Amino acid sequence: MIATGQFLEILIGGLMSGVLYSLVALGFVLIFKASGVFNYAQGAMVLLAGLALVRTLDLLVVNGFPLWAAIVLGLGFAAAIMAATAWLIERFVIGPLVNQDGLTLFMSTIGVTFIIEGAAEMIFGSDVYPLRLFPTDAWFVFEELFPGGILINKLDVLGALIAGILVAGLAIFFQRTRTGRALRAVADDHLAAHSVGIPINWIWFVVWLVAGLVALVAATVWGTKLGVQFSITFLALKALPVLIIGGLTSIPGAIAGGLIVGAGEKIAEVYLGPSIGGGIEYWFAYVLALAVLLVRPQGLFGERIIERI
Amino acid sequence: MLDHAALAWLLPKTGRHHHKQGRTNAPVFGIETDMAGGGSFDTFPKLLLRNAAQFSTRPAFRLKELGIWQSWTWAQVAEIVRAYAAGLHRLGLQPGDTIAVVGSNRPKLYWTMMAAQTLRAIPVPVYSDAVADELAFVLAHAEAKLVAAQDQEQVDKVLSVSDRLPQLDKIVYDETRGLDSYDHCRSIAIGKVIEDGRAALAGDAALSERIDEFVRAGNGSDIAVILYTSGTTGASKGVMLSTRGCIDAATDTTRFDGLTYDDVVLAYLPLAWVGDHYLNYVQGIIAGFCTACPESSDTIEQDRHEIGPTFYFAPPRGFEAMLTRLMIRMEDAAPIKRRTFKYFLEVARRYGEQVSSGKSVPLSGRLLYALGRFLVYEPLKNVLGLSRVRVAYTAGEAIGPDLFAFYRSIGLNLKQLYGQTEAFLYVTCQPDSQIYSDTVGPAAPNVDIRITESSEVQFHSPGMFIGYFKDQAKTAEVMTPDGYVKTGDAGFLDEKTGHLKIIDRAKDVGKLADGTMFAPKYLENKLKFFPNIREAVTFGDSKEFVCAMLNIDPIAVANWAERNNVAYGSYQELAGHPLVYEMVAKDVAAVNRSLAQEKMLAGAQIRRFVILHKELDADDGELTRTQKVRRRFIAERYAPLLTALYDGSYEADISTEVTFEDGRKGTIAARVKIRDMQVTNGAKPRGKAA
Amino acid sequence: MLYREAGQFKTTYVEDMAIFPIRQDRIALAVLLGIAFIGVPMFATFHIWPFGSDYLLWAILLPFLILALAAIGTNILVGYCGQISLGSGAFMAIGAYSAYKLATGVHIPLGFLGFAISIPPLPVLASILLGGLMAAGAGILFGIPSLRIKGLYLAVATLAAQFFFDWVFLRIPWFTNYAPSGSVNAPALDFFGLVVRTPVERYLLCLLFVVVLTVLTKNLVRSNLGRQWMAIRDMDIAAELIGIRPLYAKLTAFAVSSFIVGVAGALWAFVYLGSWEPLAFSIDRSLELLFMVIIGGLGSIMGSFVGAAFILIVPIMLNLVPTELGVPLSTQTITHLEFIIFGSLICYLLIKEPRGFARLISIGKEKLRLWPFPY
Amino acid sequence: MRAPDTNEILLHVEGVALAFGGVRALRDVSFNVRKGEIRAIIGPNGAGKTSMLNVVNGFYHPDSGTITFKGRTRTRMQPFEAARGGIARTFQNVALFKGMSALDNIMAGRTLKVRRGLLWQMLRYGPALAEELEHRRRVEEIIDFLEIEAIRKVPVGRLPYGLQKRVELGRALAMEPDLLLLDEPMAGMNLEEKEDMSRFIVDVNNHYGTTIALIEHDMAVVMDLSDRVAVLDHGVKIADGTPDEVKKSQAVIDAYLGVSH
Repeated sequence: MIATGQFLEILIGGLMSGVLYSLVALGFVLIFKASGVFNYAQGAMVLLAGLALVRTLDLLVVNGFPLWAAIVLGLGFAAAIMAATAWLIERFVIGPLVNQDGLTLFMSTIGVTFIIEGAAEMIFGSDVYPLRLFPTDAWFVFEELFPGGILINKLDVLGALIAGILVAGLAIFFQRTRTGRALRAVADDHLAAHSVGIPINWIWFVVWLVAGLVALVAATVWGTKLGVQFSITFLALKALPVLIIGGLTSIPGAIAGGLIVGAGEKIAEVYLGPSIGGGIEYWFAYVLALAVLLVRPQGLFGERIIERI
Repeated sequence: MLDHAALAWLLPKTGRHHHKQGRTNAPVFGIETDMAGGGSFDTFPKLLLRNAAQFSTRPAFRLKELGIWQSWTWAQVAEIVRAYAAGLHRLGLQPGDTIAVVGSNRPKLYWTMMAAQTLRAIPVPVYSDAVADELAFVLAHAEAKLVAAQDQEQVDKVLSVSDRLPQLDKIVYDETRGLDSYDHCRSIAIGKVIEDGRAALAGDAALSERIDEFVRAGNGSDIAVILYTSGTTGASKGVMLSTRGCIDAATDTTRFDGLTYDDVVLAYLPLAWVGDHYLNYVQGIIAGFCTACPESSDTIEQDRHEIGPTFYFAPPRGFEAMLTRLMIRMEDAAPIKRRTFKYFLEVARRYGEQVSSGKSVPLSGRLLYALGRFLVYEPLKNVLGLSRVRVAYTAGEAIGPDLFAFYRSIGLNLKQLYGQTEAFLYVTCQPDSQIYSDTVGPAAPNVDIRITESSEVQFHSPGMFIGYFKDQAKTAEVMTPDGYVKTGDAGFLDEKTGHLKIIDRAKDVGKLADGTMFAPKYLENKLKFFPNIREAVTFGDSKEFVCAMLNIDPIAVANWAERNNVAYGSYQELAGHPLVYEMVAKDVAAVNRSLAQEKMLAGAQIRRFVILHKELDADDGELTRTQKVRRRFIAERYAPLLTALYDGSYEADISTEVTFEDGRKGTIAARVKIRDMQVTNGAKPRGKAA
Repeated sequence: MLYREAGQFKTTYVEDMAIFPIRQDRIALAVLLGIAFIGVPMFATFHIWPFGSDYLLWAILLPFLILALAAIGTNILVGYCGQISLGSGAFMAIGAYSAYKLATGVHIPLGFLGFAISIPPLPVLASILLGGLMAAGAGILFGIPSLRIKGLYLAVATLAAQFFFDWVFLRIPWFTNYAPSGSVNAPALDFFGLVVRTPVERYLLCLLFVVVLTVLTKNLVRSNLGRQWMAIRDMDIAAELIGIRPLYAKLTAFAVSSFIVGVAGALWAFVYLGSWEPLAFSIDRSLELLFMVIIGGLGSIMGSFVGAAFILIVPIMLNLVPTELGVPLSTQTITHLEFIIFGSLICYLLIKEPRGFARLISIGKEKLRLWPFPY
Repeated sequence: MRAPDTNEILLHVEGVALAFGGVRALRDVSFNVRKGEIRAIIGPNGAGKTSMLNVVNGFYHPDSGTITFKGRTRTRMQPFEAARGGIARTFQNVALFKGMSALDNIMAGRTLKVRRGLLWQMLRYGPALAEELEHRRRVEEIIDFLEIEAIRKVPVGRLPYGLQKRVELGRALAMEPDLLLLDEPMAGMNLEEKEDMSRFIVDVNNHYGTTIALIEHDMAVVMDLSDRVAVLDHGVKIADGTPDEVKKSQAVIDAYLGVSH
């Protein structure tokens, strides 16, 4: 009985943090679907968004703004920053590289990563900045079932909620809005999008913007969890294996992948960790992804790639 | 000038008369080079053996093939030639037989001549671009028993006329490609002939002895080669040259230019032309230098750049084409580069000649020139592949003064000479110290020149021919009783310099109705000195005034059109373009101005001209194989235009038959415009005279 | 304009296929090697400017040589075979730690089998080379996915290698001989009796490795195998249809690349660092190498050197120049500036000149050869 | 040394069918290629010609049917296996290695002939060097044969289309194949280039005795080139025989000449 309880607790905890991976992964998928760019910079964007937000908050609060106003302004400012970033990237990197092969684009996003990280830290500083947007305490449930009950972080739950809302929002955006539909068109075929009469550059700007906003959301949750700091980029990097597992082109895939990774690495950590020296989380996701690649290159939800000559 | 571009060579001022026997050995660069008059080396086979012994490991031939310069040493060549000779002997080649050689410059073809001479047979090189009929004529007239052809194209050409060649027995060929399926008792790969010969020699001492016997028996009075001249008039004649004449002439010239086994030439001139035979074949054997053969006609520039010849010849049009391309390339260079380039060419124009001829130049001039040498001249010569050239010659026609000056100014030792096949090259040439663009220099030592009252040039020289093959009559026409040769050129000795100035073919020099002297070629050359004018044909003999038919230079004019965005669809359209007429009219005017300066010719200025709708072409018989205009032929062919030129009309319709590369025939019709020109009287010319 | 090639012709394929077919280049190379092998050591031993202190050797030349070597390795995989790798750091680590283990003696207790594998300490040279081989093995292992997956996916596979091995060397004490601090010390650099101690000696040692391996690599990339790699990179389908086996081509690329990177790792640890921690081979190192290759020139040996030099020199300049100008920057600012500069440069080059500085250099050379003509 | 036109069958394709999703590219196609002949497969665009080639050299695996090459029957294999079996191939839209020179592209075609392994090549000494030189010489012969000396060292990316096609042919020849598949060798060429290319194709057949199967949509060029012609239309073979027979065939005239020119 105790074992089960502990297991459930770990599982839920894992799933919840998995949601966070999914959040970042979403950003990847959006960009990849729309522009075929495998965006290494997503993590850096989370960092940038987080820093922008937390630093403005601090500044405003210090200057005696009411918290709610500070939050609204802070979010607004951060959003603006992400918009600017999106525009710059589209204008100066992705735009000029249109029709280049995936590898080149990928490497260019590594370049972008460095620029963003460097700039972000130079402007906003490079320490650890605690962010307190959400409660970080926890509930204890099923106490009558399991002695001591199961611990669930409110933050995780919130994170899950936010993720849910985000996905729903994106779904609506893709289904209902003109740009959204255009994005889907582009994802299928660039020329098609042109023929529909939508400026490709605008599309890409929007994509990067949305990705940026997703990054902002992720930043709020993560910032609260571990404070805004450079190491966030590494966590964000885990979105890569998450994607591989879920499939590069599928939003559900991103979610599922995130959950699998989150739960998997927690469980592995607890049950395997002790025997092989712990810290498994550090690589578990990647090795899992590697395994998936060998079995099912297109990922669990990705569609098959057919080659022609 | 003569029906062939001709070369002249200078003998040391101490030159003896070439008929004298038993001349003393004069070592040149440590090599025994006395092989004249009855000396031990009075034939090419003997010289080849000497080279095999003296320069055994030195390169004799190179050929760019399969991506690298395949090379053969003199020892190897001697062995191959011997085997080849044996092979030909087995194919029935006898002393006195003739063997035709058709193709571009390939070692195997040069070796064919060597092998033939080993057997005391006579090689007869033929122009590889000759059309079947021309080829048939020469092969028939020369009674060629064998033909050595370069490739399938040539073999097919020979086969196509073989029914007209009763004496023709077999064809040997160099490149086997496409010939696999041919009847091999009629045509054999040279490679195979050599192998067979080698095998036979190995197995048959008697044969080996026979070959030696041939070599021993050979002597200076043997006919070395028969060179057919593609005459501007009538059928071509076979010029017979004696071994002794060839060797004497070439010995002196190699000595004069200090050519040694260290030298390298790029053999790209037509095999059948006296120039190639003299420069590359005969001099090569005598000096023992290396003859390099290009990979193909369209890689010559690249190959020249790689090989870096030390001795170079090109006809004026060759140097001109080089300069044109060079200038066009420069047009696309960055502005700074262009300015640097132009500036230093100016510097060169000012100081170049003096610096290279060691005259006194202001220090600033020397410094500038040195700088220019580093920045422009040397790189330029490097890209052109002329860096290592010690002596360069040009001949065949008058060369444009600017052109001539340009190459000399960047430090290329370019000289002019004048001669003809019948002289086995040289009649006159320019000593280093006295170089002018408009003379061909004084009579070469050992050469006597005289000018008849009809102003024809006649000469007597060491290498002069022994007669036309099977044509006593013609020989008699050209040979004077006292043993001089009529050049058929009109010329005069310049008062100031005493150098020979060639005006034109004697028979072409005519008189206008009013009796003023009319020298068409002289005018045509002046016209052709302008980059825009490719060819010019002038008329006027016993007419009231002079008219010209012109060809624009496609490259230069097309480039001009591009830069001034003049739109055109075809050569014909470009040629007819009003702006082009404007441009050309300016050039003609300049010619008139310069003519006005010369008292003899001032009356013969150009009154009217027309730009032809098609390029004059050897395949249409309008030019000779050496790219000289056939004035009479053109006059008939373009009769309508000629009449129009003189009846004062401003347009004329003309339709001409043309031959395409692949031999198909077609006709081009066009309406061409005629343009009037102003005539300058003796007044001071404005601007520079050509 | 400095080139005077007229008259330099090739009479054999060996000449024609030489690494430096142009005489002027050969001369330049000879001079360079002369300086590297004789000039530098002499100056350094007698402390002649700019070798007044050992700074130049320690802080620039030594890391330059080793990282250039690593960059060459990376370039084989990324530049020649077109297989992106974010795991070069890991393979350096493998080289370093394997060499370390081999040099200090391997003991694998197999209690459950009732016995243990023990290898006595090996000589340093052997350790370094075997370290390279270990890396090659790991390379092949992590290269296998490349048979089924293309570029981007592969990046993740190599990332997996990176993070996995980071962890391995951090968390499995066996590799660090149970050193409490997790940091290990290199054995004495004893090569058949002569021990390498001073900076100059270390420099010469690395130079020797670099020169030898560079020549071997160059030979490889201009031989059939090199052409197979490039064929796979340029158009894998066509490559297969002319009989190139993707398995062989890709895995050899992984093996050779990892071997060189591994050797570089061992040198980095033994010769340059002396004592080190897993951090020395983190993902940052991998990205650094990737940058060297992109900036220097994909598919160019020379580029690898240029790239390494550039990546090393920028931070030093960032440190030096402002200080000279009297406005010294904080180390943090410098790091951030580096990030921005490298990042921007990568993007710029990918857009403007995907083949990096090496291409720019060769263009410049062409111009010199054709001077004064544009073409 | 043209290979004698024996009736020996080199390649036999039996009842091959191939479909992509719903699209049926090939329906029960059968034909054979005799040793030493020049065999043409023609048909309007989208007739399934390229699919046919892809099946033959193992790039596509047919849904049904068999391929017998040099007596070995099989249904599926890997492209490089086909190559090793002696099948070379060029592409409709040139598939050269853009980053390499013309020379290196053709040298790459020698891969299957290379004997010395990694270590030897690394040393590039003795036997390895000797082998490399030998391959270079062979390749140079091909370069000479195709008259591309002038562009030997030019990166293929910079070459005009016509020359790229020639280099690609060279790369295929370097494999010394038994069967040479040419996918629209004349596509996108001007008249002169087409004439050159036909000449080369015939010369290859004569000089190396290589069996050639080429596909073209432009009927005119193949007629005087090939010994036998098969006609595909919408994945079905509608005619097969000598050029003259095919020209006469009503089916062809309707299906083919009707649609193009």
